[in-house]
Amino acid sequence: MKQSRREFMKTHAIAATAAAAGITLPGLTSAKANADDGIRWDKVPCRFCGTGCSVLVGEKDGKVVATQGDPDAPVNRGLNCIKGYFLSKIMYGADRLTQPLLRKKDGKYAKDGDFEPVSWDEAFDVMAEKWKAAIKQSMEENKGKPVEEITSRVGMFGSGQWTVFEGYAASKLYKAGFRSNNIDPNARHCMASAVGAFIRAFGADEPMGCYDDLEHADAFVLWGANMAENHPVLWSRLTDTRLTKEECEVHVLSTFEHRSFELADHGVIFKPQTDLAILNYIANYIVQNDAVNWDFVNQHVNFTKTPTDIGYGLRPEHPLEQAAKNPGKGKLEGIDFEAYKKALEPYTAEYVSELSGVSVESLERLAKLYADPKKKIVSYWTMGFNQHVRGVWVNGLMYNVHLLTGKISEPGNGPFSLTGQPSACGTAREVGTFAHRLPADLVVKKKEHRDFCEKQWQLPEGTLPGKVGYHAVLQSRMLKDGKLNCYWVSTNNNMQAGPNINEEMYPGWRNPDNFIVVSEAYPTVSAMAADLILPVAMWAEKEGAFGNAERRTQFWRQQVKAPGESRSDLWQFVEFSKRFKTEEVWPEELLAKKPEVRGKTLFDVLYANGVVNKYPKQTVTDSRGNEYLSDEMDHFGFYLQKGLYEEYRVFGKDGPKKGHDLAEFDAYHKTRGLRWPVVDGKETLWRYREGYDPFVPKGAGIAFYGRPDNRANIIFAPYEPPAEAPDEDFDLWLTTGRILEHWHTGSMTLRVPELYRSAPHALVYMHPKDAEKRGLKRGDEAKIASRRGEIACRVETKGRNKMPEGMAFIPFFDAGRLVNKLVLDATDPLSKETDFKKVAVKIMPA
Amino acid sequence: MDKDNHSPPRPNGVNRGRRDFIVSALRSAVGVGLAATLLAVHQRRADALPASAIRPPGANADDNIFQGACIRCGLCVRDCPYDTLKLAQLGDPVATGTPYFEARTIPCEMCDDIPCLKACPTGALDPALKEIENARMGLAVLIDQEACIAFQGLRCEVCFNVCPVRGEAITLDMRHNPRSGKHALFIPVVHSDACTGCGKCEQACILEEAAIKVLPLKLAKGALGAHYRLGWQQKARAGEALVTPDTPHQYNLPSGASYDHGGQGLMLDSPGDAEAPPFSSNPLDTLNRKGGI
Amino acid sequence: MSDYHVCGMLLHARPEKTPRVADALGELQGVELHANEGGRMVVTIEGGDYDTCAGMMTRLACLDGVSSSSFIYHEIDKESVPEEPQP
Amino acid sequence: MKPGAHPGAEAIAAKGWLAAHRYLLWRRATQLGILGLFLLGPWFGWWLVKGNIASSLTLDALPLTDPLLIAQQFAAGHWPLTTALIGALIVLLFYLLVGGRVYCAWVCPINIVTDAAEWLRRRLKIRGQMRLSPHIRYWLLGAVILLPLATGALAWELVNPVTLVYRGLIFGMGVAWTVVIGLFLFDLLIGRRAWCGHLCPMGAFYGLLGEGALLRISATRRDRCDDCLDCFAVCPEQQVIRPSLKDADHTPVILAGHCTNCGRCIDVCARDVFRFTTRFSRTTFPPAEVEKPHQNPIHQQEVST
Repeated sequence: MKQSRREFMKTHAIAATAAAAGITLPGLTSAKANADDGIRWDKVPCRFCGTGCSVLVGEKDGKVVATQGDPDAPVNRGLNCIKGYFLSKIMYGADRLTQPLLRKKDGKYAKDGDFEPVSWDEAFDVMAEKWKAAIKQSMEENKGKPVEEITSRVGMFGSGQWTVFEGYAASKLYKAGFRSNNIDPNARHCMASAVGAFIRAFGADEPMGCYDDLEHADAFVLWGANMAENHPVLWSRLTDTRLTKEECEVHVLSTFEHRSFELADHGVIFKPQTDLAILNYIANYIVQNDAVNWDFVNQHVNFTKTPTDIGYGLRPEHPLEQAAKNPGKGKLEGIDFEAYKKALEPYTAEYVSELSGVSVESLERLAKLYADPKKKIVSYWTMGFNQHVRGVWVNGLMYNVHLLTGKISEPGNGPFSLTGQPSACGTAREVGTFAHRLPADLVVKKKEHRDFCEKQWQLPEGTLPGKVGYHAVLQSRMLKDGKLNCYWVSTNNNMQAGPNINEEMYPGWRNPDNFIVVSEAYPTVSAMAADLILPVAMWAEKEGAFGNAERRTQFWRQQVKAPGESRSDLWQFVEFSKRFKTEEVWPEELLAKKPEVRGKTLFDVLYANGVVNKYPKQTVTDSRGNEYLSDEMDHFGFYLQKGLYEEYRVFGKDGPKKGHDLAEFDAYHKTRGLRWPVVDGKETLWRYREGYDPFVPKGAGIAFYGRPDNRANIIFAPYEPPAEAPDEDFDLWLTTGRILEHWHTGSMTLRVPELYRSAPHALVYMHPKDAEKRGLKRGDEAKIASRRGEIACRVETKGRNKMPEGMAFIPFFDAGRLVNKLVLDATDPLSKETDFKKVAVKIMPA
Repeated sequence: MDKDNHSPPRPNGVNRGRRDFIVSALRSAVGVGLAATLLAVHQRRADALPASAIRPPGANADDNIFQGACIRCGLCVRDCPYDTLKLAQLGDPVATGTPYFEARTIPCEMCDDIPCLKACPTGALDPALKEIENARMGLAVLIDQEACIAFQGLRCEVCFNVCPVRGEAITLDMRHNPRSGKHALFIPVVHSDACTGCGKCEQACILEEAAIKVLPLKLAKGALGAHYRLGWQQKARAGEALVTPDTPHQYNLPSGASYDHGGQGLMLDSPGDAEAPPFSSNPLDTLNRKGGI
Repeated sequence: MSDYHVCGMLLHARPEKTPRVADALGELQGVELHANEGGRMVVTIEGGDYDTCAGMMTRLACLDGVSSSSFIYHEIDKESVPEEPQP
Repeated sequence: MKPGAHPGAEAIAAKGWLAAHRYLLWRRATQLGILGLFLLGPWFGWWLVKGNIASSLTLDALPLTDPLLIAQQFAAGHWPLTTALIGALIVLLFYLLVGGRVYCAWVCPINIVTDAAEWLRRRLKIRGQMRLSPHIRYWLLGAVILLPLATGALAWELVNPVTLVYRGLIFGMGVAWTVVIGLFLFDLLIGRRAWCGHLCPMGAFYGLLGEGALLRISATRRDRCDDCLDCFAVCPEQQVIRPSLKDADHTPVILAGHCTNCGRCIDVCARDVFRFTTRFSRTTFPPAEVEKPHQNPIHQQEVST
């Protein structure tokens, strides 16, 4: 190929000069050898967790033949975990979908028909027909309603594994195109509580620290985060600091003992839900022992409290919801320090110890650690805090502890909300693909935000609906009730990963008057429950961008072509928009405001709007002259990804919420990612801290500029019981989660033979005594039942997770053992994030 | 001898005298002797169990003794719930008919009640073995440290995760990763005092060729000469020094230097005693402090 | 369509000055330092045509700290090649 | 036996095909029945019987073990568990009762192979006869018992065709088929009844066991023998027939341990000379009057002496 010949020329030049200088260049020969085997290497962020390791993907003859850890990537420096090791195999599962499949009976679409391959045109025809009918009905229902009231019958369930471009294009298609806010990402199941707490405390989403905290902290405290298995490379860095730094301590708190306890100097097992009480105790200890960092608190903090008894986000007619005094209320109310101190008083060591089952010594040791001003502490948490019926509260209580002691936004000192998915931050949160958000921390409820967005997107005033759309769990309910009729699921497997499959989700999807479309690469449980399956391009088969947990946005180029007729999700959204004329989706009064859009398609209005199609066709190359594919550019005739990104970037730079600046498109192809806000090409490591954050004025020291008064909120919240707890007939706690060997629902990792062999099936991890009491022993087949369903899997009493008596754990990667049939769809009423960690079950021999 | 066969006249009329009897007896004896020695040689070869074949739990470590005790009935194969065990067929490198398993294909699942051992009628699988954790079918050895990706710093630990005796038979030795400078290595380390040789790690190893393999004990284990003991282990086991410890040492030291006999040795800038936290551990002192907040 | 020129240069600098020279090389467009042993530095220059290479050679020669520079290797790739974006 | 006719042809004519094959069919039924019992588990999942003829467990209660193997174990210095000992005792008593070599005729799978070889040998009229002494099996039995002393292991079980084939049928044959074909050809070409009659140590062992067996075949109506020699033709241990059939002052009961009680002589004897009885039976039927005419002159003269 042309570029490798150039490579030879250059190596010849080096070799000749080195020979003349009498220098031997060992590196030279290997570089030459490298070029010889004809593999083209390019950097791509890993497809899996939120850590965001960078890998080099080796392409040869149109196929990804190998990968390697990117030695120059600061996050992982050439390392990967076991899933990353197999990235080259995930696109080549035997049963890869390569053609659109529609349920049909004698040639026509039928809800109960069997899947038959169809062309893309036929697929989009059927979809367009269904979407137009639903939108027509919505427009009639919205007649005369103000823009803050309008609803829609079309919806989409997106993903924190979308690329930035896909999230942005989908958000535009729905919010602007279909005027529907019923688009929500599966990041609702993973980060919504964290988002809620960030906005309430700091007025801006995303953590203020970064991964460098791992190398600077004196102590690490893990709350409901099994980093050893779910953020493997970060755990490797944390372990290294613990091994090489004097008096570095690791504290791990969880409802069961998992692999992160191996490194814990102080392991704490507490009863589910009592993390609220423990955090209040620590705050109480800090306040009682005058360890409050007064000059920090006086300058940078307000004290507030949140309404209590707010229910569990269930259906309004549910008894728990009826019993709640302020269901879903979250309006903060300012209080003074004394009121805050008084509210904390009940949380004494004895009370919390009795409630949580944690010894007083353990509680005191933890509180002393946080209170010690000399100890730099980083607190890490993931789903233990977020998937929690009081997730926003518990995230807030964590911030209270760090704000009281001023331990925030400093190297090695501060709270760090870990993200589960590779681009929950980069796509779902920053691009705002939530039912209540717009890009760069804007929200649909605020007119000022909608106006800015409409100006950016060149839309008539009043296009964007002001009413918050259906969130994940509400989407399932609305499908079941028939209020949501067209549903497009992309880049997630919610039928296996979402809660309460039997009572809410499955009936919703199979409701005859709904039309379910799933964009999927493999025949997953969600694909099986759909009406139309669209084959997708995976990971390195499309150009993309992810944003990891430390605000690092990483871009990658398309390495190989997708198999058969698979297309990227981005191509599907933009191509589908061509099927809609503005008259079919926008009411007359909207068209009147901007007559020139009449007769145009949504494609013209949303994507060929002069900004998104600004960048003409070009060859995508790297610094070594290698050339790359770009299927979307070939198809649409302009550099779609660059156009979308550059339009989106303006929100961060000039939007109402400052501090979200991103670098220009090409910068990300030349770096292993940049941590925003990126101002004049410089990354920000610690936000809100003078010197590190360009938006903090000189002399301020710290400024939480997300809040109008630059002050963060300490928010008091009490302990409240979980939605469901064990009783006589369902006498065990069940919690769910992930293991190291598999990603989420295993649709990719289970198709790698070696990973399948290392962990083929989900097991129920339980205490040997609990097993014995129920006539079970290790290896027996057990039946696990909750009020909503039952599954069967083998018992494991000596496994990686040592469960306390009274609690069991089942991972959710096994399509044959859908543990989410058991899970109640109770959510945090503020963030609407499901609590997957607290289910009451009974276990008996199968 | 067949007593009532006093050489009646044979159909072909030959009259066998005593001489003939001795000659034919001798010929039989020589023939059988030759066959027996051949068989003994064959048995010698069969005693050398190939490394990849592992005996069921309770089998004697010396395969020759096991082959004397096992009557090749297959009852253990029948009672194994996981189809792990199989009987060696003629031509297999294992003594014909004796039960064995190959870890890489189907390992032993370490059943708590050891059904295969209970089924053995002759006690070839020693009934004295009560706890499956005490079985010593073999010893897992992480042979190829170059191929094993955990040694390169990747987070694998699949062998650690699947081990039924994890934390004792196999632990993770966490070390600084000098190449990356800020990551740790999670090195799987097998401990022969707990590893039962069940082979689940070998089966689960994600490499094309398993880097960790179960080997027969005599292949895998070295032996420390009885004449030498590891001092620190003996002290730990005894709980106190075997020989009375020194009286505290005194040193001439310049100001600011101190000497830790058992630990760091010379410490030049001897740190003051760790600063106490700025508050007393008794909350009342703080609360009743004069001058308010 | 521009051609592709690659030239190999050997620079000599005093050992204690080599870091400063290396930094200076880093700033220049299309110049790469490949080896540095005892003040002898192997440098390549990539450019689109003669005069950019020649211009760069003279600049290297008169870099502060460079005592002598010698021009070792030059190859041109005439074939029409799409515009190579500047690194 | 009339030239060209097959042994038993007269019997078939006299008493019908079925009666002329009664014990043969019973034997095959038993052999295949026992094998079938073992195969119920692996093929249909009905675990009535587990293991194989070396040692088995029936209905999780009744252990049966091959005593020769237990003997080898003692020699190997291994003291088996009581389960194996009880099993061996049961088998021992059984064969002491019904005759040791009943194992060869009614249980052992190789018997089917060697019978087939013998049958084909007769059909093809192969005469080759290697000079094999029938006593080799006793030497071999001695070796089989003593080898474990020398090698410490059940060396004979490495190659023992009986257990090898049986285990193969149940647990997987592998290359064991070669042994079956080898034995078949050995018996067909090398000599008549070469393996079972001369070499098989298990035969020797069960033969010794059968010396005092209760169940015996007796030539009770030897008076009616018309010297057709069919019984000689089919009998695997020909030497046992002559004394009981022809030697007047020898009891009609075949007491030789080598007799496998296979009952083939009963089948093929058109004159119904032989019958199963016990070793103590002295009954001889009075000549002539009971019998129908069809007198044979030689026979007539013989009986009267």
